[in-house]
Amino acid sequence: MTSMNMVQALNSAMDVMLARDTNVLIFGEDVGFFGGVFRVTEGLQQRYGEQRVFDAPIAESGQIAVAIGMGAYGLRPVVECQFADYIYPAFDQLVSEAARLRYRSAGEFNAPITVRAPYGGGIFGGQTHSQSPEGLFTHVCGLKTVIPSNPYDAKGLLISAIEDDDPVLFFEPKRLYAGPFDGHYEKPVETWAKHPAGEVPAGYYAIPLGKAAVARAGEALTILAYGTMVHVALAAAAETGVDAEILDLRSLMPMDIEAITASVEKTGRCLIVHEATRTSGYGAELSALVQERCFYHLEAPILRVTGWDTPYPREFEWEYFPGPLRVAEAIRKIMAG
Amino acid sequence: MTSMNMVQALNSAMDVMLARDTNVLIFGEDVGFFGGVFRVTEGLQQRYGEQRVFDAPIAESGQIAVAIGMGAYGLRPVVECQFADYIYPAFDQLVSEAARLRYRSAGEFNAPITVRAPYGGGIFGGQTHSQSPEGLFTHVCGLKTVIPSNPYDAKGLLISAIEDDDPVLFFEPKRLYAGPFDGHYEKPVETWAKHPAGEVPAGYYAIPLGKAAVARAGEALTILAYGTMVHVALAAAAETGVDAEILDLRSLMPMDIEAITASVEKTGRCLIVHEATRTSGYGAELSALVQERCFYHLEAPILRVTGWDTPYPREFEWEYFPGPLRVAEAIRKIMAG
Amino acid sequence: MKHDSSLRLHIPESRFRPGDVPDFNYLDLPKAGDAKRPAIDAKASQTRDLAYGLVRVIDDQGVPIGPWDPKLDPETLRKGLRYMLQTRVFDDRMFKAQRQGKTPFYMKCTGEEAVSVAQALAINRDDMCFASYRQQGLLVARDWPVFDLMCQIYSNGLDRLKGRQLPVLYSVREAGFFSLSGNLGTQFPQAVGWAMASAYKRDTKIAAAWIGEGASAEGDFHQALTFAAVYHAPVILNLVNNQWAISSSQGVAGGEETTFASRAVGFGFPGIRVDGNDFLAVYAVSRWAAERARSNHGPTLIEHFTYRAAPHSTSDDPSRYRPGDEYQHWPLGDPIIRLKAHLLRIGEWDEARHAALTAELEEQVDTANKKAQKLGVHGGGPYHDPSTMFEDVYKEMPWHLREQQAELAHFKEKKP
Amino acid sequence: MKHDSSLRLHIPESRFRPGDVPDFNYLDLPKAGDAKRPAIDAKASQTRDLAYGLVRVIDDQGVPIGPWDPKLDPETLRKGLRYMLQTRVFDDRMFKAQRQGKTPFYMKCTGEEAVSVAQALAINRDDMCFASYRQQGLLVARDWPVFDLMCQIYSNGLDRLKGRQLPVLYSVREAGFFSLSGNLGTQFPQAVGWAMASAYKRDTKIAAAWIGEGASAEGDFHQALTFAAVYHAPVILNLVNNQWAISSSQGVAGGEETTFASRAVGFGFPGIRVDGNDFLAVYAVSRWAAERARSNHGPTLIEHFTYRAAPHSTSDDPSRYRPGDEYQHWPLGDPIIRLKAHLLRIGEWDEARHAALTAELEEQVDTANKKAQKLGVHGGGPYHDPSTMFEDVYKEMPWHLREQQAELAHFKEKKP
Ligand SMILES: Cc1ncc(C[n+]2csc(CCOP(=O)(O)OP(=O)(O)O)c2C)c(N)n1
Ligand SMILES: Cc1ncc(C[n+]2csc(CCOP(=O)(O)OP(=O)(O)O)c2C)c(N)n1
Ligand SMILES: [Mg+2]
Ligand SMILES: [Mg+2]
Repeated sequence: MTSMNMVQALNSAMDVMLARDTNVLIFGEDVGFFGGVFRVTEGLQQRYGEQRVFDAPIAESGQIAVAIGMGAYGLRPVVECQFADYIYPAFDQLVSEAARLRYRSAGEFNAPITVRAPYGGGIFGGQTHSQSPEGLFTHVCGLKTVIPSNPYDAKGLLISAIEDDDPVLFFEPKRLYAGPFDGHYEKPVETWAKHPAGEVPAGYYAIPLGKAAVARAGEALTILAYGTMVHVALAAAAETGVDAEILDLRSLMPMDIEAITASVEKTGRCLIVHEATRTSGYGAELSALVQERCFYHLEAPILRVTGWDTPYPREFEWEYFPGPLRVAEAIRKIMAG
Repeated sequence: MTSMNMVQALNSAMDVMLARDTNVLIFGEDVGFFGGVFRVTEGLQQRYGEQRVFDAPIAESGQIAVAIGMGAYGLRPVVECQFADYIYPAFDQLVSEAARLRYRSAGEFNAPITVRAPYGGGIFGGQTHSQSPEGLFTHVCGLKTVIPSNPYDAKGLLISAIEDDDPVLFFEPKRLYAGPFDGHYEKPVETWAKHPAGEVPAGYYAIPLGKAAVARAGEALTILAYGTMVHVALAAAAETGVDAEILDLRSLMPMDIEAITASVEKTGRCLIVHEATRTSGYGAELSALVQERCFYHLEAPILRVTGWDTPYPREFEWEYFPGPLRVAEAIRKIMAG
Repeated sequence: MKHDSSLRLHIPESRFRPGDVPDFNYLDLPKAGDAKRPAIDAKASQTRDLAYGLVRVIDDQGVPIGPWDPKLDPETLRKGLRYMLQTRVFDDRMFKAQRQGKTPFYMKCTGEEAVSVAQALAINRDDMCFASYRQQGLLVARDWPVFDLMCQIYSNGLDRLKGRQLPVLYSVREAGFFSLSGNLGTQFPQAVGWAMASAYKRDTKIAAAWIGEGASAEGDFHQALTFAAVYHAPVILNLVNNQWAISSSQGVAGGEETTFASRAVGFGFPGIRVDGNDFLAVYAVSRWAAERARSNHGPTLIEHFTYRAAPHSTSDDPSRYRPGDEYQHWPLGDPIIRLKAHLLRIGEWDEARHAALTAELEEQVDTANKKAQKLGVHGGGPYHDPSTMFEDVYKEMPWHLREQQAELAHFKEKKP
Repeated sequence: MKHDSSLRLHIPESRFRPGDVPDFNYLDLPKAGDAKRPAIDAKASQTRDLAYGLVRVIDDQGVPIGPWDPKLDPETLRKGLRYMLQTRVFDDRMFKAQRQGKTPFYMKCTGEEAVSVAQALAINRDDMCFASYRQQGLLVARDWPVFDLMCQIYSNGLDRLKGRQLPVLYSVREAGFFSLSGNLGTQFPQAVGWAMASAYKRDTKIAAAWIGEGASAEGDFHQALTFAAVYHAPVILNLVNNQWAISSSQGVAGGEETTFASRAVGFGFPGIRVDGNDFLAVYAVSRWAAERARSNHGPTLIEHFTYRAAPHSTSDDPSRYRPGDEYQHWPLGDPIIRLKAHLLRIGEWDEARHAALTAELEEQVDTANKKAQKLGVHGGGPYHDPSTMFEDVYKEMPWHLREQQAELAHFKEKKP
């Protein structure tokens, strides 16, 4: 076990996979010599050579298309999309191609590709460096969507994503790269060093996709969260003193429905939090599912705390970000409901 | 008043707007000399000249980008996307550009563009001629999404869309072009000729965006639907004999929340139907909103009847399509709940 | 009033519309044998002329001429003829089947058979093809049974794609034929990725991709050229300029301004314009590009200058947008007739053999067709079980699809 | 073991990385005055050489030479010098402000000032500019107050963009400066649309767009060239090849294979490669393209061959990926120094005036900066009211945004 922050854990996952499987290769903007603008691929080109870790033209659509072709040949490409905000040029290749290749060819071809992209706010990046587009991809059948909330999970999930034979979107909460940020931006920055999930094995391990984790066990209400919002939810629960059960979904698609319904059936109350805009976000699906399946257990309306339905306004980052204050208020409201 | 099918009504809307406003122009694949593969722009180039109605290169992204530039100049371009399935190459220009231009420029520039696209199944088009991608766009703040269910609305809503100063996605249920299809594919095809909404004024009229219509008034449960599914819902309600209130949403974004909550508060029951895939579809947002706002009025779980979470399988179109049988069963289930 | 110096918007228009008499004299076609043939390791800058000329080998008398003559043995020539003819017979039969309601949709490649068949013979069978919907000739030339294709077209119980895809959107991994998409252009950069993977693995296989001149306006085309140029991908990029994209003339894709082959000039790799209806020329240019790619000299873009003789698809009626007899005026003729003329000319073919071959192929296609129809046709079945529609969305079916599959089963039982 | 004839994947690499001694001798630069200047209505095919050469006007002695000499009067030259210098002074001040924590982000255009300033002077003020983030020189040259730009950079109460945008992503409609996106490349085809609209309206205004060589790999670049070619759009398409895209050399965008200017050759319109650090050359080529566009001869692609002397942005540390002194070896020098040398040479400038100008601009920028900072800076305010973040999503605020706005107000009240 070594102490790693999330950047190091992700780097380690790729290191492990490059070493294990020569079919794994990595490309994307600035990932080669430089090691990526967030340093996630640092040292990998130096270690594995430029045939296996290299810079790509600034053409997200081309990157995904090329990855699909490589996947059809038999490789397992890992593509870094510099920011999740820049994934839209590749939307057609992801949605019309990667997602449907297995289906339309009745299993003759598949797209075993992984697309890594830093997402979310918290670094004053404004509307083009802060987005959380995961909800869109969960609407597209054939894609998997994974979001870790800590270094340990990040490594284990990324290894599973790379090994997965279906296309996986792997969104990395960039605000968690350095430490377990809980939304209290006014407090000094914490690092992963003291966090238990900052202890990461050096070698290979995999965390299966589709399984939620219990970030906090509790009886009073269920909070469904992922990525950065897991830590915000933990802070909010602590501040309210409510005995919340917090599920870290980790894998949005496939979703761990059993963990979700079991928890809500137990608590009778449910809060959903995400940083993405509210309308038609992933939280809507969670809400609909919980309502459909746990209707007769619900003692209060399911609420959602999310980013506002506006682009991410740069200077008003903290007025936009669904922080502990808003989550806590929702917890209280549900408990009073 | 003239009797028009939906193709003619849409054609008439563009005809009216081309005549009223020289800033209106139309382009897209095959829309010029040929008049469009669904004939929706038939005769318009002949009437208004090739400067105002013309063919575009097969490059959906370029078409939207060019429309945005034209809009910044002061024009009101109307772009035909040949099938909604082919809108993804333009996703970045729609999501990162059209949707956010007004916001990021604090109102200096806007994108008064209309994108028309036939959507939905029912013509044995398979996975690339049948999709219903509307849900994706409702997650993107800054975009409006409109779907008519009959010729009268189609014309009035398209005129509003063209006059609107924000970007509007206008999805046309292609299976309704010729007649009010209710999902009974085994029955002879009906035309719009005998339908009251097939009576369409020849001249200008506008139907405001953001207002739902009552397709059927009732007391027993509320069905939220749009496009083709309005007619399927009507058929299913008739077959069950349940006194359903059917709202034809018409405008998905902005949404007519008042009409929705008023109806559900009255009936205490709610069914949501759409043809799009289920997970993270627009129905999820509707369900979440109704649950949040009408929780204490609900007497049974809100249910969704939707397309399955698979690509549209061509030969199994009718096993995929959420027809009256499935809607009727859901109605019964909710009434028993 | 706007004065003279104001701007004007140029709208490209087809030269001929219904009612016009087509006249292709403006084309100014180079003669057979005129084009130079550079070495396969020539620098791209030494190949620029080829982007603006037209490689032609068979002259008007059926005689091959010039440095591009691939000097094929008669056996190969007859093979080419056979495959092209077989493709056409197959197309005609399937078109008829659509008119008979046995399938909802079909797309012919009439007049463009050389584009796929000649290249199929010029590359290796394990080279990977990323085609568009108009290269059925590749499958025919790789001896893939038309019976199998028919089963897909009829969506019957032997349809390898389980009724999921639009007819003609084949996928035949065994024949090195990548799954067809339906979305135009997407296959072009995918082919580059496949070729990059082959190079990464120090393999010897190359990739070949096809795109229509209309679809070349998509961003995917640019991505393909960019990645191919940057990584020297071993790929043949074929652009089929058949003059039409449904109702839009090639001018709407930029063909009024320069050749499509010259797009490659802007990326620093060879672009070659070839008479797409000249079997020998397509073969020779394909071979050149294949050898170039296989010896690590990178990609080539080939513009196949041809004409879409058939309607766009069975849903299309070209008489609404082009003169009914436009193809009759097309100066580059018919690839089958031209190859046949060449074979006749060199004494390796005769009318009797041609008639016999035609009859044989018709019979063969008919037999396959009857067999396929017996196994089920569109709208009538029998098909695969509809419950298979939930398979292959993911490798393993997640819970929500299992639930939906069960729900469908429930409704199937309820149905009258 | 793989034998010799196996494929290999080519990975482009920067020639020089930290520790290397940069040597740009391989560039083989044409001399000033060498390039021919075709008439503005020349056929594209007559302009092809320009895509492979390099238009240069000022020679090593500061003397303008050859047919591209725009013969500018000293007044205009001094204006150009002033605007370039002002841009640099402004950049340096803002870079410092970022280091001081007054703004989270800034991007300089050091070494590339001619690319924007010379073209701004060569086109009309009401021509519309679709820039990237590195053309602040356009606003300076259009006399837009740097004070206003600073307010955006500091997100203070006078920020026209209400704190919404990343610093430097300006929008200044009044100065014909289109809203900057942040997403690379998107503006390129938008500019073509604007130009098409101008032509549709029989107006006389043209559009100009800028893109980096790195971003030219995006599909948007292809769309821009396609639509511009097809509709003869009156637009100047500028590609700024400053050798770097963050840490990736221009080779990763395809620059190893051919020039970027030659991309236009593949579309049948002129592509011109110009010494981007030569004010006179950039002016002359811009003027040629502008006149060509305005007289209905369509688009031009200009490749500005230059060097990104500054870090990519304040978040970047170039010493990690290129030799620290690479710019010192760049053979095309500094646009300000070169224009100054020319002015000195023709006796229209002297060191004293230069020093005075520098002092004046520094003073001016400092004064504006103090004024702007007083109105609020990043992280400190005062700003616009946060509730304004709900405005302008739509023209009219829909109910759900009104509700969310109210919710924010509620929390603002609650906050300690
Ligand atoms: C992305 C996308 N946009 C539009 C279409 C609709 N469409 C199908 S074929 C076609 C014309 C294609 O023309 P071309 O590329 O020249 O190929 P050809 O049919 O001539 O072989 C169009 C517009 C599509 N299939 N995909
Ligand atoms: C669509 C998109 N992809 C990636 C990025 C991240 N990014 C910002 S600037 C940049 C490099 C751009 O290089 P170039 O186009 O050469 O312009 P330069 O910075 O040299 O002026 C990258 C990759 C982005 N902003 N947008
Ligand atoms: Mg074509
Ligand atoms: Mg650059």
